[in-house]
Amino acid sequence: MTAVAVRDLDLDLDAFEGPFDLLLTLVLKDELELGDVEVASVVAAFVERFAERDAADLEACGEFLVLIAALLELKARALFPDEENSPFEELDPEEAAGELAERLALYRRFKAAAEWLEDRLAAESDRYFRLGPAPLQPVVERPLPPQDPAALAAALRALAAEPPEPSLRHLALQFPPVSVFLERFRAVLRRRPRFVFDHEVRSLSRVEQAVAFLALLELRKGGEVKLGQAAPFEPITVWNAA
Amino acid sequence: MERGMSLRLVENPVDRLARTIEALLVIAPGPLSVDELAAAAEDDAERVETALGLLASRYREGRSGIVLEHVASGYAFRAAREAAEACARLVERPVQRGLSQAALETLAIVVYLGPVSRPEIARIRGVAADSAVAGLVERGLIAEAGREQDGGAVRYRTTPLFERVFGLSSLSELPRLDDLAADSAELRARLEEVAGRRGA
Amino acid sequence: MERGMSLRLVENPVDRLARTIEALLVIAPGPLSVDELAAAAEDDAERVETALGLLASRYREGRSGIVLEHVASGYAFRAAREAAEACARLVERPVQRGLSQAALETLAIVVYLGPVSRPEIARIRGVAADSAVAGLVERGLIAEAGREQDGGAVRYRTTPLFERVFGLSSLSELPRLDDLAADSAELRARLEEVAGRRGA
Repeated sequence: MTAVAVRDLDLDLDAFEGPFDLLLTLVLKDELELGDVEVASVVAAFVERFAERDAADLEACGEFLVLIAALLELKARALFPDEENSPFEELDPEEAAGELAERLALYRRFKAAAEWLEDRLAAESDRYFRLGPAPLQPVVERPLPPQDPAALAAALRALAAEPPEPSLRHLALQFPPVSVFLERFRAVLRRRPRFVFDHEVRSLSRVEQAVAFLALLELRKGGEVKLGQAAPFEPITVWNAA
Repeated sequence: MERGMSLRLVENPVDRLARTIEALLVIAPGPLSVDELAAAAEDDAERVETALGLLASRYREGRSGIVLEHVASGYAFRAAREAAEACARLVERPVQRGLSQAALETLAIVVYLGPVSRPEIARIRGVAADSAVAGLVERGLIAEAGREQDGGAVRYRTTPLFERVFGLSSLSELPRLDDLAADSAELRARLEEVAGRRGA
Repeated sequence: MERGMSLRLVENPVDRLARTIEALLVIAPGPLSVDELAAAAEDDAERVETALGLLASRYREGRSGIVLEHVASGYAFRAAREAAEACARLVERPVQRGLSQAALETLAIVVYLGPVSRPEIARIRGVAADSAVAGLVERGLIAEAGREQDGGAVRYRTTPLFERVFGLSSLSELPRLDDLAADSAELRARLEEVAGRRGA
């Protein structure tokens, strides 16, 4: 599978149906809410496609990993905007890979369970029963015995209680801070009106490239830069929008 | 025996229609007219009436616990009279001891902040309040109290029955929540703020 | 004739109990357990089961338009399958129509992990579960089951209607989650194996 195949990867998600390439474009243009995109389904689609092929290059995998990592980070930041205070845990790559595999496996199980339910529903489609009370049935009163007003006060107190801290264990993959790249790109744009993204990140690791891509999306979202690309997966040119 | 076998094989078509009508009546939420039965069974009204006659003799008092009843709006199954006491024991189940968590929260919001609308309740609870509100209205503990503004959402307040059930001679006897907020506006603001952070 | 008359007068007491059970089942809004039937009929559970056996042979597919079904940990009447088309013309099946993939996955998570909250569902599916949960609540397939803790998220569980719609006699009929898909070690091994082959 080449980069072209990654681009053409067909997705059938709740929020989006079409090639992976178009998904990325829509996210880039702020036309698709990342919070609604099931990243796990994208990964599952890729793994299935990958397993079908006899010959494939690891370039495609790398390409995919970079893009999916950027999507994940962007989504995490959308869910927890206060990045500086996010208690992201340190995880070594081995642990992170294990956790990712576990999450994927869990999700696959529930996907399989959903399929089982769907089949069951189809098999039961000729079973009809009455919903609700029988006709000619007098309405039954449901009297309540005396109640304690203290229960009402307790219920409201519970609603006013501070919510527990949300667990972030599921977002435990560690990335270098996006702010590093935000500052770096801003500095570059102070020196010259435009630069080619791919040249700027060529020497970086895959993970760093992913975060850099994310920083680019953030700058685009904030209206600081304009992006141009001759065709999907061609080099991205970045202009200062100010 | 031979004869019996062949008779079963060449089934009387009215028997089949009668079974279809049994099926329709057992799932119907209300009485069905001859025309409604004929339309659903895709058969003609006259044959439906013949089949209903067959069913009336089968589902009758003394012979079956299910009785076919003809009321103004059509036909429906009901329980036989001989089973009336058992049916009464079934429907008059022991009174429920309390309210569900969803009902209690909804009621507490109406009591302390009322009148409030369903969208306001949903915002504070973080989940839709439709069925909880409907349940409390059905029990007579809350009632409609006008709309938010022209064309706005319906608001709810508590009823005199609520005060009786909770042993209050007036709402001023409710346990105080002074430690949470000075007045109901402040309480509402606090609840909405917490709900916003609870997210979900 | 004389003989037949006297036989009818000295009725088998199980027949009378069976008629009472018919009456209870035809008015019940949902499935009734043996214990509920026994309590309402003021009879013992063993005899209720005998009577249910009698009714099961009478109300079965092919013989009657009404079918006695063991479902959702209880017994209920439903329409015979042969009348499904007529039933479809009479009523819609709003509960089952158009359950999206998101709804089915959310339902699967509630079935196996319930009571479970929206944030927990979102964590497993990787997307916000708000609209899927709201849709399932509206259909009556899941319902609120308290909160995680004070101020915590509302948790959900499946309803008896869920078991009924999916024709499960109890939740134990569901396949074991572990049997449904490869476990994480297996998945990881497969990923590594594929990667190794590609790399070679």
